[in-house]
Amino acid sequence: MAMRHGQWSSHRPVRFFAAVGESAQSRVERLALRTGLQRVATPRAASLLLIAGGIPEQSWPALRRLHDQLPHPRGALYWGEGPPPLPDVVEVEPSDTPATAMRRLQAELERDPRASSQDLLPNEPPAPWQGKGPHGQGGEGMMGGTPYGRPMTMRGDELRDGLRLDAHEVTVGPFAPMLPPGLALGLRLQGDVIQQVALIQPPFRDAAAEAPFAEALDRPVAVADLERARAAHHLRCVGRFCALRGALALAARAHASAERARAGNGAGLGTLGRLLWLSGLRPGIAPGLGTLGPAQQGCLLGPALRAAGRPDDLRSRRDPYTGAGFAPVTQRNGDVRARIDQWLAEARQALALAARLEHQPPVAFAAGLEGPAGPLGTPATGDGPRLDLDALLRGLEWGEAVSVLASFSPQALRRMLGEADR
Amino acid sequence: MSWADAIFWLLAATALLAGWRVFRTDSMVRASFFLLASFIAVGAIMLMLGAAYLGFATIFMMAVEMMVMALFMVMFMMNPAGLNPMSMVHQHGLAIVAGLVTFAGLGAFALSVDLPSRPLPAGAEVTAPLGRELLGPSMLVFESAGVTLLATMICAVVLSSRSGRFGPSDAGSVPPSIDPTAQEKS
Amino acid sequence: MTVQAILIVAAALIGLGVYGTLSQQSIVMLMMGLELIINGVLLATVGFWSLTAAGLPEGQLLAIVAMAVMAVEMAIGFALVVAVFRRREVDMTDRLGTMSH
Amino acid sequence: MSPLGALGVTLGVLVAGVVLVGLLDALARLVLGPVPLETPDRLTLEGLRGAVRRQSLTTEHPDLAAWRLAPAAYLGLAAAGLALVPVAADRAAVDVEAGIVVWGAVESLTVIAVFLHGWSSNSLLPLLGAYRFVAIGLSVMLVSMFVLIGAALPAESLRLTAIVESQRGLWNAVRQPLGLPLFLLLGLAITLRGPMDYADSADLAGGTSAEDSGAPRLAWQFARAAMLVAFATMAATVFLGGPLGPLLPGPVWLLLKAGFVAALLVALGRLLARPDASRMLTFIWVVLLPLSFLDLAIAGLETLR
Repeated sequence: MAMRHGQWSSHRPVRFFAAVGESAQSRVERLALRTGLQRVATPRAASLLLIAGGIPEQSWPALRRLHDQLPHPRGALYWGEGPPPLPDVVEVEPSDTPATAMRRLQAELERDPRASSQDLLPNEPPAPWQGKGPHGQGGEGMMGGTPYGRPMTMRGDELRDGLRLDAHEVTVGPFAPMLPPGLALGLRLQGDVIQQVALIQPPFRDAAAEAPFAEALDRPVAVADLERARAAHHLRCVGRFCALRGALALAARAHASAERARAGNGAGLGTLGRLLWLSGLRPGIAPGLGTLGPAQQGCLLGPALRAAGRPDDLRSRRDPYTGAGFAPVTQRNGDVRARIDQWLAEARQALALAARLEHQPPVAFAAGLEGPAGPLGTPATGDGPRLDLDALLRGLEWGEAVSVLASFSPQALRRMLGEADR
Repeated sequence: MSWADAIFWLLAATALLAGWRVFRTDSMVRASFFLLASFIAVGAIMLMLGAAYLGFATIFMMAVEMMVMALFMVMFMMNPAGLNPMSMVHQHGLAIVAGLVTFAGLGAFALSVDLPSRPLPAGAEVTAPLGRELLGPSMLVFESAGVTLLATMICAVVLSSRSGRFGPSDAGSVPPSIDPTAQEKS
Repeated sequence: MTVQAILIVAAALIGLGVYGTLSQQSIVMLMMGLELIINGVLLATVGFWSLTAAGLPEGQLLAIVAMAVMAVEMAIGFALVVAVFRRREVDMTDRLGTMSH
Repeated sequence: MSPLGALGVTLGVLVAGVVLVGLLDALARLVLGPVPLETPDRLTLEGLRGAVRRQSLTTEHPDLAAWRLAPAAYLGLAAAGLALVPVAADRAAVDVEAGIVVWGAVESLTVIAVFLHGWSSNSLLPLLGAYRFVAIGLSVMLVSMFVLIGAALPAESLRLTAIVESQRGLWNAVRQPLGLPLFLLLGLAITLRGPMDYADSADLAGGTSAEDSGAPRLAWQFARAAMLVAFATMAATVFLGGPLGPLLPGPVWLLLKAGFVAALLVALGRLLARPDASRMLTFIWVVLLPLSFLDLAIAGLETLR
């Protein structure tokens, strides 16, 4: 009986919200894809909070607020190196899969709801909701100010139509599931049109995405492995983008292609390209969306740079590649559409290169090489102009802005925002 | 009192109560949807009176209108959710008296005039005759209403769009002060 | 459900509408008062049609015209609010001292 | 049918339909592949058990009455829509003279229910979802109105049983080829699915339902599936001849056709990508609305012939 109960509970659906920290994004995605645990988009739908990867200390307050957003009974797990950022969490080794621990914790919570993780912050508004004006309003006048500890709306210029309507100020991130992990933005919005963007925190470092490439800076590695990792990275980015735009079948296909690409199998990439059109994904994005102004072009990196028509790729100057007849692929417009096309084209090219360079002896690239998000190990990295998010996103609707941010890989976005890790 | 009467008075009370709450709530979105509730109750009374098409058309049309109304409320009001309580009325006493006088006058009319009693025959078809009337003897009235609506659409676009014949319509406009007591000088 | 009862309810709706129209400062709220008046008119029309006119089709036609009036009132009203707001950033009647541009 | 009987039948069919929708969703996930982050919840029996036991959190100063009322209104509208559908050629739970106008009212009130759901939680992402949905929902509703009037023309009646009867010779889907595809878009919109899901989408972390938890969350997801049941049966009635068909009894035909429509919507919802809201709005007004006029013209000419 106990055994049967155990079996049954192993099929129990576990809904978890992932607070994705450093170098953990693809790890979390693979966990959700392989184990059938359900990763949900809002903490309110989750019973477990999975803190994956290291969380820098400046994001701990946000993590605490996030923790309290889960409904009781709830539990929290920490799946990363170093001391856990929250008290009272179940710790899982980074090399292990947390699936078993998550199922066990879920079963325990169902057996005894009192084991639920307690609130970390007091549940009260930042200031008491009491009126002080003649009609009980919070401020002196009827708008503006921060009457209850929350900024009230204030009129601001509308960019598109000239009507001066109420604008509200909000902070989004660093654990918002539609933004790159770690990115936190201070936004001023009118309706869903973005009036102003302030960068609060750039995306977290994603060393895992570049790990094989960083390794090649120090010691010889097989070039075919590098190219397969590149293809998988790009396809995963395409998959994330498709999922954000609701094309779930396409996203599933892209993620499956990424898994296959790790084994060097490039089947179905042509179909994926055609489906981008047929599903309405490409036609549904306005042409020219996410193009950088002339002053900003200099901060583009890697695939995004080549999508804007510049054939800059360190591989065209590195030995085994030149021998294999490598020439960078480029797109013309440098908009969101072009960046998606570029990822797909580079993934296909990388798999072709991997097949051609399969028997090449391992090579080290001490002078730097082209990573999936731009050049690695060259002195120039990180010295270029910084990306101005306000110029990039101002005037866009929410959905468009999210798409523009998702058209860069998180690591590329981090570097373009001026964070040099290496 | 029959069941029909009870339901009628219930709906009437809903219509009036919701109509009164429209002007008594701080939340502008609630105000719009209280008005919608009033319309839905009146639509239901119309259904009880046998107007199958008109009753549902009222509900249908008013749902769309009130949705738009709510959006405009959120757009233009400084405090649409009513989280910051306030009062925005003027000539309040006069308005109350005017409302009561209107009600008393019309009510006195309803009670004093001897109206004929020729009820709708039971089981009579009402929708098809309405259609025949609209596109038959009263075609001119119906088409006039249609043309009026078309003119309305054009007017609304002209009035509300930014670009006029002589450039942006808001060119040179001056934002007023936020201080509610300051008078407009333009 | 006599015609008198219907007319009294309609009169009450119209009275409420008159109160709202006269008392509200905001133009959009004022329009809600107007809508309430037309609501009462609609109810009275359908009451007359059903209980004193033996289902004469013209009665329903009149109700349709009242609905069209309501739609016109809404559309033009909102357009005016947008136009005034664009020009002067005002959505309250008291601050509209002049009709000139 | 007695009022109580009609209510019972409608609710029974609704619950059975929601179970079927849950299965269809699971099947679609199996066939079309899983994704690492799925926005709408999976409707499972287990999920039901869990949701009832989970706490329902609120936000700071929500419009609580509206927040709790919105799922009930959404579900009630789905039930009202379903009650209109003729289960046999001459019988519906509620057979009213202007049935197609009642469905129109259901559509427009659905837009309000979704808006209220997003508005009332006093939170950014739900509010954005509510705004976007109103813009798209009202526009696509306009398209569906013209399409439905076109479907009523050959029947010369607004009564749904008459519309079914008028398809005895030829289905409206064949007679007016533009009708069903345009109507399906409305279905995607009011059931918050796929390319028309501007309310509860992934780029808003669940949009209007982002702040829901516990039982109210489950109620919203249940109502969303129920609306798919109502829409699928309505589409089958208006365009695919409803219960008409050889050999099998009427209700079985209705079930098969509605099942087909529901499966089509579930698949389309996963296959198609959501365009940007402003682009979609332009598309609806510039392309789809004229197409619906064309559909109406075709229906009119066909009826005059």
